[in-house]
Amino acid sequence: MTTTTTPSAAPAIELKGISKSFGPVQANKDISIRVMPGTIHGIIGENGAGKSTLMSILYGFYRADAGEIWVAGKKVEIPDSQAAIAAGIGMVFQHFKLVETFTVLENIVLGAEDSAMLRPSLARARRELKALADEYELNVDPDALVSDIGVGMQQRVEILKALYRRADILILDEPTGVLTPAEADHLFRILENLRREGKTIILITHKLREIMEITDTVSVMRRGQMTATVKTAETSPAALAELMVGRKVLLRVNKTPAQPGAVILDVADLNVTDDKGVHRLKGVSLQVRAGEVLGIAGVAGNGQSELLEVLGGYARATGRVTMNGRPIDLTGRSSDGQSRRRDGIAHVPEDRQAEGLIMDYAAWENIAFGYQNDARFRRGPLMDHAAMMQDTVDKMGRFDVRPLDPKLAAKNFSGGNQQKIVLAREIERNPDLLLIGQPTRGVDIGAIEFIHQQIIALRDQGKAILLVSVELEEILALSDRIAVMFDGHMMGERDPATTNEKELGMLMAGMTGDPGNVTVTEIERNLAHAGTGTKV
Amino acid sequence: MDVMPKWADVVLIPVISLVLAAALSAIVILAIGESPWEALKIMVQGALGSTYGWGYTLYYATNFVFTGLAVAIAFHARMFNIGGEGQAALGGLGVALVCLYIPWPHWSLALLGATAGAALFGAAWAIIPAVLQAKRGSHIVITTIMFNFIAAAFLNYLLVGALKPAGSMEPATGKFPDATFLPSFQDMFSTADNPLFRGAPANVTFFVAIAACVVIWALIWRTRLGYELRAFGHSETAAKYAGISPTKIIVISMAISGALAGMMAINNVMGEAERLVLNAVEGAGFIGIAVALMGRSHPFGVFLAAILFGFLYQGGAELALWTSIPRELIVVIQALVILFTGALDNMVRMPLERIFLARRRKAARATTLTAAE
Amino acid sequence: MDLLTLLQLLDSTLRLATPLLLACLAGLFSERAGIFDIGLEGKMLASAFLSAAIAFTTGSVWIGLLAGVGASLLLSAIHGVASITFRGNQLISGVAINFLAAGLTVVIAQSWFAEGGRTPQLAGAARFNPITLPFANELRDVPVLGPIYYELISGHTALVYVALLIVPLSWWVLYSTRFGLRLRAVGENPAAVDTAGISVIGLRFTAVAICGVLCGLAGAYLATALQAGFTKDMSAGRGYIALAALIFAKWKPWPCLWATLLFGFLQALALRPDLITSTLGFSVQTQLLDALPYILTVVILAGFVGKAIPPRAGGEPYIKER
Amino acid sequence: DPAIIFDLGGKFDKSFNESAFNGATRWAEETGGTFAEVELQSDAQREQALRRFAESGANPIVMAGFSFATPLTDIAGDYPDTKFVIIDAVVEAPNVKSVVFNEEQGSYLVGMLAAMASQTGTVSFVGGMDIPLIRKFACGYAEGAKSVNPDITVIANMTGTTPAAWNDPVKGTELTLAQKSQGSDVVFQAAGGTGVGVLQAAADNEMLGIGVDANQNYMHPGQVLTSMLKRVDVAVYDAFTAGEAVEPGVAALGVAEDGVGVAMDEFNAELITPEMTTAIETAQAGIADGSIAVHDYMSDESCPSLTF
Ligand SMILES: Nc1ncnc2c1ncn2[C@@H]1O[C@H](COP(=O)(O)OP(=O)(O)OP(=O)(O)O)[C@@H](O)[C@H]1O
Ligand SMILES: Nc1ncnc2c1ncn2[C@@H]1O[C@H](COP(=O)(O)OP(=O)(O)OP(=O)(O)O)[C@@H](O)[C@H]1O
Ligand SMILES: [Mg+2]
Ligand SMILES: [Mg+2]
Repeated sequence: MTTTTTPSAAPAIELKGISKSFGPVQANKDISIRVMPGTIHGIIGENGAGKSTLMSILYGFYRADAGEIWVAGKKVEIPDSQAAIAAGIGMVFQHFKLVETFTVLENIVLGAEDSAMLRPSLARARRELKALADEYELNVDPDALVSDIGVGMQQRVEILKALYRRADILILDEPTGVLTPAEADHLFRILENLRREGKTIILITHKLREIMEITDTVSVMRRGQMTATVKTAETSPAALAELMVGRKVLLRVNKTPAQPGAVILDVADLNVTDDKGVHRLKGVSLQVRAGEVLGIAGVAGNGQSELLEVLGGYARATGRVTMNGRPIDLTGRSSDGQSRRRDGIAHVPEDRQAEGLIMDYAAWENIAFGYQNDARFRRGPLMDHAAMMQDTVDKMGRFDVRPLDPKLAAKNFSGGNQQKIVLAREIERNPDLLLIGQPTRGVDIGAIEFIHQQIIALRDQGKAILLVSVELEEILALSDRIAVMFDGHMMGERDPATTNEKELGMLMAGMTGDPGNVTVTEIERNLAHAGTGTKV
Repeated sequence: MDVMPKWADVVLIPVISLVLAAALSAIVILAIGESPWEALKIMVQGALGSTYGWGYTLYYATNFVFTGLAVAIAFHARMFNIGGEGQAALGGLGVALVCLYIPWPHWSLALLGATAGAALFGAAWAIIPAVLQAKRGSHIVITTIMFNFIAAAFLNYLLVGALKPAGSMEPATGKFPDATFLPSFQDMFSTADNPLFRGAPANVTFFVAIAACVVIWALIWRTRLGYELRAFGHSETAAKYAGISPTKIIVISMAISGALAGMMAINNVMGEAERLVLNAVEGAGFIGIAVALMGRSHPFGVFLAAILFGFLYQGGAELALWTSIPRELIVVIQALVILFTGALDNMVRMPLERIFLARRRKAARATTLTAAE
Repeated sequence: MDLLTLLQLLDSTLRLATPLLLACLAGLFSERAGIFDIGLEGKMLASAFLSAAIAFTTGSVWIGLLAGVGASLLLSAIHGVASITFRGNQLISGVAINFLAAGLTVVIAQSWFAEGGRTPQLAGAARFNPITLPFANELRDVPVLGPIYYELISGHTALVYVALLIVPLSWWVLYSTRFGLRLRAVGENPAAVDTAGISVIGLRFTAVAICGVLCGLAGAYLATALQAGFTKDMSAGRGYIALAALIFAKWKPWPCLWATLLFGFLQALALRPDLITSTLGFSVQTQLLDALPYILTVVILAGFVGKAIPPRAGGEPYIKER
Repeated sequence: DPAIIFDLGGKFDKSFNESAFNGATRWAEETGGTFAEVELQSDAQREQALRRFAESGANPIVMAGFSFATPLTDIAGDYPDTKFVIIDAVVEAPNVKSVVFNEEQGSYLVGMLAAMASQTGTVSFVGGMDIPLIRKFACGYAEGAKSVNPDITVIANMTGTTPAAWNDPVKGTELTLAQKSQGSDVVFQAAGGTGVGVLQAAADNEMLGIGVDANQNYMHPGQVLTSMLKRVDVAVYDAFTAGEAVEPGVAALGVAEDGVGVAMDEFNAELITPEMTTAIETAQAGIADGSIAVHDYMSDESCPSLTF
C-alpha cells in the first residue's frame, strides 16, 4: 500500500469518449480525460455540468453509453462498482452511501468481507482500521452507529472504506460542501498525505479556491462536456470561471449601502426540537429591518433550515416572534404557511424542487402555489384558472423565464428557470419580509447575477430580507449584516465590510477565539456534536 | 422533459396492459381446455347482448365506479386505500340502519338518507386509519388491510346477533321496508309491451355514480381542495411549505375515499338485496384498485374501467353458468390487470419511452438537417 | 383449566402458529431486504394447491412439497420482476399476486380434478404424518414433564419442527453471516450496497426467493400436514396475519416466533370458546378473538406499545437513473 | 329440461350438494335426459342464477339449500309457469315445492350408534354454521345418544356463525382434537366441507367419525362409524322425474318416508355389531309409527337433551 509509484508514462486513469444520457438529458458528451499517478486532479464545473455522472461511471455506479476506461495503461471494463474496486478505485460520493443503522465497522466491512462468516472479517477490520486511522489521522469510533456521528466523521468513514479496500485512486465528490473551512483544511492535509503515498486523487468541486489550493491539474466541465484540462499552476480563478460558464463573469454584486428602516421581523429566544427529540434551535434571537439584507452563514445542518421553516410556518417552535410589531403564532392553529403569507412573509425555500414547486404542476399552477386561497385566484370553492394563467404569463415575462410557456410542467424547466418562477411568485407578492434560502443553488452564473439583482432591488424598495446560504461568497456579496449560526446558536454578528472568510469560518465551527490557536480536532468535536444535536 | 406524449400515457399504456392481460387470460382458458373465442362470445352475449345483460353489467359497474373513485381520489393524495372492502361493508351497515330504523315516506328521501348513512359510515371507517397515519405514522396500507378484517368480524358479529331477525337462519338483516326500494332500470325504462332490463338489478344508483364521477372530477381539478390534495400527493414537503396541512389532506382525502367506498352500499344493499347480507361487498373494494389503476385515477377513466369490469363480472357469471370455466377466471383477469397496469407499468412504459425517444431524436436530427440545407 | 387441557390448547397453538411462523419469516427476509410483500397470502395459497395436487398425483408428499415451493417461487419471481427489475409498486404487485393465486388455484383445480376447486383427499405417504419423538411413549407417564413432552412437543409433523428450527437459523443468517449483513444493508440503504460492489438486484432477488421458499413450506404445511388436501381459499387470511406478526415482531426473527405463537394461541382460543368461558367466567365473542390479531397490529402500528420501525428502504424501488 | 343450482359448498362437497348432484346424475343416467346446473360462487348470484334458468326455460328448477328461500320468495311470482323445488326450506308460493327433512330423526339414530360404540362415555358433535337447522342435528343426536346411555356426555361445537363455517376444514380438525381431549371418541359432523377435516382428524386420532347427508363411510374405511343419510338425492331424483308436473306444497321426509337414515355398507360393516343393528331397527320402527317422538329443535328453538 505504501509503494511509491515511479513516475511512468501510463496515466493512472484515462477516459476516452465517455457519453451518458439519462433519458432525454445528456449528462456527459464525448468526454476524455487523463489523470497521472500520484497527482491530485480537480474537476470543476457548475451544478449539473455532469461531474458526478462522469465519476460515477468511472466507479461503475452508472454504465456509460459509449467510451472506454483505461486504468494504469490497461483498458478495463467497469460494469459495476465491484470491478472498479478491483481496479483500485475508491469513491466518496457527494451524498454518502452509508447504512445509518449499522456501526462504523459494519459499514467498512460491508462488501469487503473475508468469508461467509462475519466475525473474523469484523475482527480484521477493527485491527486494520486502527492502523489506517493512525497512518492518516482518520480517527473514528468503530463501534459508533453511523446515525450518531456527524457528517465530517461520516466522510472519514467513507474515506476509510475506500482505503480499506486498498484503493490507489480516490475520487472525492464535493467533499467540502458539508465542512467548515478548517475541517476542509484538515481534509486537504489528509489528501496531501495520500498523494505523498503515491495515491491518485480526483477531487470534484465547484469552488475555485479549493482547486487553486490543492490540485496539480484541473479539468473544467460545462453542460456535459469537457471544456479544458490545464495545469493548475498555469491558470487563474478568473480564467477557470470563464471556462466554466463560457463567458466572463462578475464575481461581485453592485449595490449601494443599505438604508435600514423600522424593525420588521423580531425574533427572540427561538427554540426548536425536532420529532427525533433533537434540539435544533437554541435560543435564537435576531432582528431584520426594512431595507436591509441579513445574511445567515453556517455549515449546512446547524439550524438555518429550521429557522426558515419556523418563520415560514411549517415547523413548531417556542419563543417570541413579531412581524411588524404583531406577535406571530408559533405553535397554534395559525402557525402555518398560509397565515405567514397573510402576515406579509414571502419565502423562497432552500430546495425549490422539493418545496418551492410541485414539479408535476404546470407553471401556471405553480404560480398560485402557497397562494391558492388568495381571493384573486378563486371563484367560490373553485379556482380561477384564467386568472392564474394571466398572472403566470405576466410574471414569466417580467422575470424572463424561458421558455415562456405557462403550460410546461415545472420539471421541464432548467434549474435556473425553476428558481426564477419561485422568485417571481414570491417577490411579486410585494411582501414585507422575504425569507430566502440558497437562492442560487444549482443555478447558472448568468441566472445568479439576475437573481442577486432582484434581491438587492427588493431591498432597495425598503423590504426586509433574511438570506440563508451555505456559500460564504454569496453571503458576503449580498448581506448588509452577517449572522453566523452554529449548532442552533447564533454565534454573533459581523459587518461584511470588516470581516473575512477566515473569521466567519471559525464562527461556523463554533469558535470565537483567535483563529490561530484552534485545532482541527476541536472543530471536529464541535461539529460532530452539532451534526447530531443534543437530545433533550 | 416528458418523453412521451400525453395520449400515450393515458390511452396507449393502459390499452397495451389490457391486451397483455387479455392474452394471458386467453392462454389460461386454452390451458384448461376451453376456447377463448367461445368464452368471449358467451361473455359478450351474456353481458351486452340484452338489456338484461346490460342491467347486470351496469349494476356491477355502479359498484366499481364507487370503489374505483374511492381508490382514485386517495391515489391523488398518494394514499393507497386498500380498505375499500371494509369501508363498503360499513357503508352497508349505515344503509341498513337508515333503511330499517327510519320510517321513510318515499324512496327518494330514503336514497338521500341512505347516501348520507353510507358515506358517513364508510368515511368513519377510513378516518381512523387516516388519523393513525397522519398523527402516528402507521402505514395506511397495513392499517386499512387490518381494518378490512376488523370490519368483517364486526359485521359478522352484528349480523348473527343484534341485526338478525329472530328465527332467521341467515346472517342478514330483515328485508327493508317497501318505501325504501329504489326504482330499478326495469321500473324506469320498461313499458307494458316492451319489458326492458327484466329482473336485472341495475337501478337509479347508476345515475348517482355518474354524478359522483362529475363531482369528483370537479373536486380534483377545479377546487382549491383538489389543488391542495394533488399538490400533497406530488410532494408532501412542498405541500407543507405552501401551508397545506398534511393531517388535513390525509384525513379529508381518506374520508372522501371511504365515503365513496361506503356509497357503493346504496347500490348493492339498498338497490339490489334490499337487506344487508354478510359479505355483501364481495371483493368490489379490491376491484376498485384495478379500476383506478386502469382508469389512471381519472373519474372518466374510472367510469370506463368500471364498465369494463362490470362486463367482466357479468360475462364471467355467464361463463360459469354455461361452461365449465369457473367464475374465478374473473379473479385471474382482475389480478392480471392489476399486475400489468399497476406493478408492471414500467415493463410496458420503458420500451415505449425508448421508442418515443428514438423517434424524437430522429425528428430532431431531421430538422437540424433541413435547417442546415 | 387442567394441565391436559392447557397442553391441548398449546398443542393446537403450535399447529396453528406454524404456517404463520413460516410465512412471517418469509416476510422477514423479503422486507429486511427492502421488498415489502403483501403477497404472502397468495404464495401460501399457490403452494398449498400445487403441493396437494402433486402429492396426490405422485403419492409422495415430498414431491408435493417441492412442487408447492416451486409454485410459491414462481409467484416470488413475478413479485421480484415487478418490484426489482421494473421498479413497480410493491404493494400493488403483492395485491395482484394474491388475486392471481386465489383465482388460478381454483381455475386449475377445477379443470384438473373437477371437484369444485379442491384437490382430492390425501392419504398415507401423500401427506405429512405426525412424528413421535424418541421416548415419547415411555415418558408419557412422568408427572408434568411427561405430558408436556408427549402432548405438546412430540407428535407434530416434520414441518412444525422445521419451522421452529428456521427461527434460530434465520437469526444466525441475518446477524452472523456476510449474507445477512448485506441483506440487512440492502433494506436500509441499497445505494451503500451498490457502491460497495455488491449487486442490489442479486441480493433482493435472493431475499425474495428465500421468501418464496418459506411461503412454499407454509402453504404445503396447510394442505399436506395441517389438512389432507387443498380447499379453495384455504390460506384464509393467514398471510395477512403473518404480516401483522412481522410488524408486531419489529422485523426480528425471535420476536417473529413469539408473535406468531401469540396469534396462533388466539386462533386456538377462538376454537375453544368454552375454555374462555370456563376460565374467565364470562364469554368472549369469537368475532372479537378473530379480529384480535388485527386490532393488536393496529395498536402496535399506532405506536402505542413500542414503535415498529420498518427497514428504511422498504417499499421503495432502488432507482439509480430516472 | 330440469335444472339444479348447488349452494356455495359446490357439488363435490362430499355431502349435501354432492348428494343432490348424485340424484341428478342418477336421473340423467336412467332417463338419458340432460339437465342444466350451476354451482354458486357467491350469495349475490342466487337470484341471478334462478332468473337465468327460469328465463332459459328450465323446468323444474331445483335448488339445494335454505339460503335460496329469500331470493325464491322474491322471484317465484315473476315466473308463474316455472316450477321450483327448494330443499331444506319452506317457501309458500303456488309454483314452489318445498322439501324438508326430519334430520332430528336420522341424527337420533346415529346418536344411538355413537353411544353404543363409545368406550369413553363421551361423544361429540361438530356443526358447521350455527343456525337452527344444525342445532336440530345436534339435538337429535344428543337425544339418541342419551336414549342408549342416559349418563353419556355429549359435547357440541359449532364451527362458526357465517357461511365460511361450511368450508373450514382446519377448524374442523382443531375442534375434533379439542373434543378428543375432552374424552370424546365418536364424533358426528354436520358441517359441509368442514366435516372433511373432522372425519380426517377422527381417522388420524383413533376416533370414530360419523358422516352426514351423503354416505361418507368410504372416506376412511373402518374409521367412519356410519353416516346420517339425508336423501337429498332422492328428493332431486323425484323432482326431476316428476318434471313439470311437480306437486307444489311442502313435503317433510323422515324415517317413515325413507328420507333420512343410517348408512350401512362394507366400509363400516366391522364396526356395527348385531346389537347395534337390532337397536337401530327397533328405533326406526318406533319413529316411523310415532311411538318414539324425537324432539325437533326448530319447532320451538329449544333442546331438552343438550345445551348450546
Ligand atoms: N440518476 C439520474 N437520473 C437522471 N438524471 C440525472 C441523474 N443524475 C444526474 N442526472 C442529470 O444529469 C445531469 C448532470 O448531473 P450531475 O449530477 O453529473 O452534475 P454535477 O456536475 O455533479 O452537478 P452538481 O454540482 O450539482 O453535483 C443533470 O442534468 C442531472 O439532472
Ligand atoms: N433529472 C432530470 N430529469 C429530467 N430532465 C432534466 C433533469 N435534469 C435536468 N433536466 C432537463 O435538462 C435541461 C437542463 O437542465 P439544467 O438544470 O442542467 O439546466 P441548465 O442548462 O443548467 O440551465 P439553467 O442555466 O437555467 O440552470 C432542462 O431543460 C431540464 O428539462
Ligand atoms: Mg455532483
Ligand atoms: Mg443549471
